[in-house]
Amino acid sequence: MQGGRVTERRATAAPAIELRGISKAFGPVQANKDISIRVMPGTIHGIIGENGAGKSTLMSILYGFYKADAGEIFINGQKTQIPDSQAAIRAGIGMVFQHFKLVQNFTVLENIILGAEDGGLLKPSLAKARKSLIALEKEYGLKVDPDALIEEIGVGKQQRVEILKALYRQAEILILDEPTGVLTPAEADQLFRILARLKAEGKTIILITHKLREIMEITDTVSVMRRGEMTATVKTSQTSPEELAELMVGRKVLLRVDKAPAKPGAEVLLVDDLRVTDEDGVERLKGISLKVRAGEILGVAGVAGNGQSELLEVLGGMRPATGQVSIKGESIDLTGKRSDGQSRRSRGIAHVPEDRQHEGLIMDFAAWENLIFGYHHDPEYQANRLLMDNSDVTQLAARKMERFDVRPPNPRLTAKSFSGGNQQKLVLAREIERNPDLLLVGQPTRGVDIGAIEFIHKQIIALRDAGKAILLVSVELDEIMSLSDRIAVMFDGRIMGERLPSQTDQTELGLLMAGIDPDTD
Amino acid sequence: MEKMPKWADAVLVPLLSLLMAAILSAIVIFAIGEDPVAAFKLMVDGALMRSAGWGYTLYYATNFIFTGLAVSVAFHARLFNIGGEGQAMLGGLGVALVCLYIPWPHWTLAIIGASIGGAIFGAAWAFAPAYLQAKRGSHVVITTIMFNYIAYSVLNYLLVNVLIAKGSMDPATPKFPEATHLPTFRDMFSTADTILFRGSPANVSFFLALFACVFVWLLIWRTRLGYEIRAFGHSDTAANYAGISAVRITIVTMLISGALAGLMAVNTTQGEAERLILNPTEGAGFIGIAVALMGRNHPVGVFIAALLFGFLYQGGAELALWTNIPRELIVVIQALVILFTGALDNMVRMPLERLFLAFRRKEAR
Amino acid sequence: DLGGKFDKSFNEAAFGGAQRWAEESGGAFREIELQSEAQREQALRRFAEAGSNPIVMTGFAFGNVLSEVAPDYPDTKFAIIDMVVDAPNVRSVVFNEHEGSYLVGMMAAMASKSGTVGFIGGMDIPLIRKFACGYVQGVKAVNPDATVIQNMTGTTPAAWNDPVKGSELTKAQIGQGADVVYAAAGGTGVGVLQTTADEGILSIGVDSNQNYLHPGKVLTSMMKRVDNAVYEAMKSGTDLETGINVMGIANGGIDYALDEHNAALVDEAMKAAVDAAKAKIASGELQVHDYMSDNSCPAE
Amino acid sequence: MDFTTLLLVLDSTVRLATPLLLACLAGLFSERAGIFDIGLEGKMLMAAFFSAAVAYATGNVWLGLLAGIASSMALSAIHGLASITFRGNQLISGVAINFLAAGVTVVVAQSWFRQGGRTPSLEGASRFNPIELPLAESLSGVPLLGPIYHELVSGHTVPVYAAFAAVPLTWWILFRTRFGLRLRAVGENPESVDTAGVSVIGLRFAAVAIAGLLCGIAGAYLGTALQAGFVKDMTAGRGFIALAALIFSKWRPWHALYATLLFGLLQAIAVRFQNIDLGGFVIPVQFMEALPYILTVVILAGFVGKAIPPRAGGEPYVKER
Ligand SMILES: Nc1ncnc2c1ncn2[C@@H]1O[C@H](COP(=O)(O)OP(=O)(O)OP(=O)(O)O)[C@@H](O)[C@H]1O
Ligand SMILES: Nc1ncnc2c1ncn2[C@@H]1O[C@H](COP(=O)(O)OP(=O)(O)OP(=O)(O)O)[C@@H](O)[C@H]1O
Ligand SMILES: [Mg+2]
Ligand SMILES: [Mg+2]
Repeated sequence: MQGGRVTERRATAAPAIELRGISKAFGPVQANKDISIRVMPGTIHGIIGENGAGKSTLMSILYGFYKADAGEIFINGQKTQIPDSQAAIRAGIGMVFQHFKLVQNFTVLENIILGAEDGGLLKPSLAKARKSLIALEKEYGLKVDPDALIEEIGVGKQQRVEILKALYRQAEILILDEPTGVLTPAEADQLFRILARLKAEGKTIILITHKLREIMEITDTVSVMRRGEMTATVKTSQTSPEELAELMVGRKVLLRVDKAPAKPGAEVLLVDDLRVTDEDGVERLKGISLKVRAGEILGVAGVAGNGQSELLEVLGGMRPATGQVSIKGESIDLTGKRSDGQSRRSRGIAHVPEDRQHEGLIMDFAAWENLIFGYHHDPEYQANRLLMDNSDVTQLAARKMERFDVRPPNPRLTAKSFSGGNQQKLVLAREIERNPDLLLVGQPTRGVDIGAIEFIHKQIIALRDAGKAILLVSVELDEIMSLSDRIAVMFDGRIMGERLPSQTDQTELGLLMAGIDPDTD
Repeated sequence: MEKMPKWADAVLVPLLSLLMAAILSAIVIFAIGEDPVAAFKLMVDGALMRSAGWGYTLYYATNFIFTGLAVSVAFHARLFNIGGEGQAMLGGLGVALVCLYIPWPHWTLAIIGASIGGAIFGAAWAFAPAYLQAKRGSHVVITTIMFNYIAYSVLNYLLVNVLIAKGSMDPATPKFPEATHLPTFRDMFSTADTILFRGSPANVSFFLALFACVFVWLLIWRTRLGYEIRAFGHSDTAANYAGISAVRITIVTMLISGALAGLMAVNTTQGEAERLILNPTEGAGFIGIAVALMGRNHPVGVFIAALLFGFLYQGGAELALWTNIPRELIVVIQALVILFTGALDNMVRMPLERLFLAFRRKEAR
Repeated sequence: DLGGKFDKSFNEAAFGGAQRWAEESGGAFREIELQSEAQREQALRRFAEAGSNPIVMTGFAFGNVLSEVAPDYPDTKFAIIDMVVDAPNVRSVVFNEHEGSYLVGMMAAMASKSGTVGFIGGMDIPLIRKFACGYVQGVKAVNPDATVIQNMTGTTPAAWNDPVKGSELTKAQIGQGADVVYAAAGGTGVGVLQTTADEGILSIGVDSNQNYLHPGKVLTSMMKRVDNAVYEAMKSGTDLETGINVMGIANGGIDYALDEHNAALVDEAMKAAVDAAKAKIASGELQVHDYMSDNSCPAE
Repeated sequence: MDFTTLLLVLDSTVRLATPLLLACLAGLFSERAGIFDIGLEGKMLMAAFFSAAVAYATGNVWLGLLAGIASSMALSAIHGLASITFRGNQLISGVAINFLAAGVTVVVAQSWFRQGGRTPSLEGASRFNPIELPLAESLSGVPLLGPIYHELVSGHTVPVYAAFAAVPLTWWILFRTRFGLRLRAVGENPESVDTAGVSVIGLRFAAVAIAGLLCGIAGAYLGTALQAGFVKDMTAGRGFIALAALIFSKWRPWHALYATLLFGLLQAIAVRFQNIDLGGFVIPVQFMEALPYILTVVILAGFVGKAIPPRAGGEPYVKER
């Protein structure tokens, strides 16, 4: 699959960027494994891949932010050492990070000159920057007020500042890490016009994104990353969104989950016009309405960052929201004192959070302690009115671990000493064993290997068959396809559409996830 | 997977840090022209080789147990309570008021009353910093520092203007009534023909401190509250997931911490001075930080570290008594212990981790 | 007492007495300087147990502790200065500081050109008010219209050791017109004397002879012969006479200092007047009011 | 209060505010770069001792000043090592430094001078002496302005003028130079500096060193100008008042001047007047002493304008978890 479609090396020009055998590990996590890539000058090269695939890491290495463990970098055919960002800037590389590296209470101008000042005094630097800013603004239509504070301008403007920063440093190679994640469609369109303009001037651009539409629209070539490895590089003109969707989310082995048809019962969860505004004032949920019945699994598909996390967090009591949510006909509090994880649990809602390491588990707690996390007030776990019954809980834990095939089944080990899959089984054991009316599950198999995935899927189906309602959020399309009885696709804080798994395919869902409704487009 | 075994982190790291602090201390003693070995012998002789020496060592240790526990409880919720000093001062006020204004029939009742008084006043002094951290995000470190100074002024004012004994030149309260006096170790352990712990201030509140150790151990590792405190301390995002209220845990933990610091006054104010004096804490609140750091926030560790500091204090007093080494040497040692076990612990941990990783790899092969 | 051994004043006087005894007799003495209340008792007991005899302590703050410790060591003799402790093995030495303060008050009034003189006390306790009261009486005896500005450094033992505050208070008094300032403030006095010297006015030292600190700038010193008291106590050794020992002008326990450092400042008339008063006090003809006898000062 | 008293109180305010101001600016540099510094007290104390000791030994106050600065910067280096290099807890490191200074000064003083942990009194050229500004004497007759110039402006020691000059200088460095821009950036968002290719560690060490320098001057002022020698614990909490002033000023140089002058005034009043009688209502001196701390808590609580510290403050810069 790979070989045939890799861009052929042009004899005339050396590639603007060539990476050879780049590897990088963060402690035990292998973020990049022996990655090689070649980008020709004057092209736009896309990189896609699921969360945690290692895209940002790779680009940060190119920009000198991280140091690679192994590998070589060639810029315009020259082997180049990039020990820090200064070296990258000197080599003509500019990068717009996924999380902007701006100083919030500095002005636009100050941010632009930071690190690229002329001389020890600021005044001349600022004056010079102001001049070239006006020039750049004219040239590319990148309008920002040079004297505005970063914290006072929107994210779209902040991104322009990052781009201006790179251009001010006369970058010939521009890396953009998920630039449209934070932009409105109009802003994104404008960004693409600017990118096209830059390309026309002969600049080289690397664009990281999850959105297939963008890849198709603007890139010349595209690479796909998966679990730290580069799995394919193809010419955009020779591929299709369907193929890319498959490359991005597909597995070599598609899992078949044996399950009986659902026998949906009464409505358990009813959500109406749910809205969430985050700490930065960005509206994350823009009026979500859905329902889940007993004995069915509603799968919520979508690219990360489109509001699925917030949906789960609101339902799990982790953040306030407006709108109506009722469980078994009784409405629940979405704000105030009575809206927290404890109260949700008492209403029969169990929650397997997306981030098991930072939310679902306390990594320094022993397994047995983690197995009562959130339920620690349950009378069953107390020895008397004052003390908890640790030995009893430990024994209970050992049995649960046995049942959920946690390896090793030693309840005294700390959570961090288990592998990812086993950590996930701990969380599932805890939540499913409570026999809840509604189970919220986020990314149940992220970073988990195939054997464990199968086991986890079986447990979820078993709970469904016991007549419980399940809301499943996953970025893995085949997981959604194989588990769900109904599928809702989220995009930009809204439900893009609902499908039945029997009447759709990955392509259609992939397009919905990218914000394209195939029925209307 | 942990980079090194738990025991290494809990025992080896503090031991090595302590060793480095000890070596540097020896160098300091040597540098001021004294003999470190002789000084150490003198300290051991004065602090551990006589029952009265033990009486002082345990007296100081009692203070440090309370303040060390206070710091550790807060640490479990990842709160850094530097306010032990002020909380203990206010605890002294609570103890004094209880002892002076309530006519106690017997010390057994008085110690209960005084403990409650000290704990409540200490907790009250911790409340404002706790509330401000929980509700307004003002850093508890800075506010507790400020509250230490405010406490000193409050105590100063009350002793000079309100509580001072009539006709006395000392800014101190009158002596507490006879019935509130606590039995000392001498009263408790001397037999008819051998007097033990003669004149030393160790008293029954040492057992109160032991009781506090057990209490903290139960609280942190056996109760739901302790479970929530630890969970919140390890991960506030996970605590949010589990529905553990950050505000509640912050305030409750600081109240417990302040109460423990306040309890120290039972030992100093009711047990030793038998009146409230101007500087009833003598820096014990700060030593609690070192004790907690060294004791790895575990009551057993705190107990051992408190004994060590008790020994240092008594030994240091002996040094000052019989040699030209000033008592401040102890402050230097204390500083080095805090520095190495608290701030420079990575200096020991990092190479140790590498060592363990390398060792394991070799083993795996 | 608190304020440090080398406060150039009270504690240093005591230390000097001990040293004199050691030099003369070839005996050895142990000394300890205490930083906190809690160490007092420990130090006393440790010295007693180690066989030190007698044990001399300076400062009223020992009173409480000594009354508890003394009965435990009936064979050890104790001497305490500035405080009365009623025990069979304790000698309590108290001084008539008001008498000496009266003398230096007279000198201050005579040396003052502005008619305004100052007093800076240490910790605000009756003992220091006793100094102040004697001083005021002396000033008024010479110049009934004179103004005496009084300040206390503080209300806690820290007041004995706060040269910065001493210096600031001196500047304040100078601002109010004082041209002679009497410092009865332990280590704080160092700051007072320094500032008066810097600002070119006169000061009066206390306890030790402090004239030498700033020659030609210190008018005189009110000498409280703590050194003599310590010396005597040590010299008599185990035969130390117990009971209360009042030291005043009559028995040489109190005096004012005259030496080469202040000779130029004290003219004949001044000396004559002061010596006359001194004789009268010694003979009992002149009674200086003692503030501590009734906690009030008639002269103010 | 008449005019002369007022002048004298203000004069004393200037003297007492000087160490606070220097220490506050020291904290400002450090914390603006993202390194919390509760060791101001210790650094000042250390400098107070070594400046007095060396000034006594050499008879030259300038050598004393250098020694004070060097000792203070040595403590800064320890703080940097712990909190920048080894990513330790900045607060614990600060606590340790305060203890270290409290202990070392007395131990060394005792060992060198055997005077119970103090240095001998300094005289003449081993002290900073007040300097008369030109025309102070001749202008003192001019009504109002004359006495103000003579009493208040003239007649202070070199460090006082240095401290006041340090305010505009600090402002200029922070807001008008490249170094200042980067320093502020590293305290707000070290990644912004790192991705701009500037060394985060280098900047932070520079900031900590400047803090050491300023604390060194503050300490030398205490030991050789405000007083004539070192006494145990002579900083008496000034480092913490400076810290309070830093919060009070919300990490801004000119406001630091105002805050330290205010706190200096409170100290000057507390020094002069034991209790202040406001017609029947007596303000005890202890209240005046505690007021800086109380005000700071009020500010921290956000009731009077919120004090937002530099965003990256207190956090070691860790790139790879
Ligand atoms: N600074 C770091 N320290 C430790 N681990 C890291 C660090 N940065 C990334 N990782 C880990 O490396 C892996 C790759 O992360 P990376 O950010 O490169 O993924 P990505 O493909 O950019 O994902 P996303 O689409 O979510 O941005 C992940 O497992 C991540 O947790
Ligand atoms: N993030 C991590 N931090 C520390 N140790 C880890 C980490 N991930 C894995 N380990 C260690 O490595 C071992 C193997 O981990 P790995 O994730 O490769 O297991 P696995 O075979 O994939 O199991 P699973 O199927 O459960 O994911 C684990 O048992 C654990 O001790
Ligand atoms: Mg990324
Ligand atoms: Mg795995």
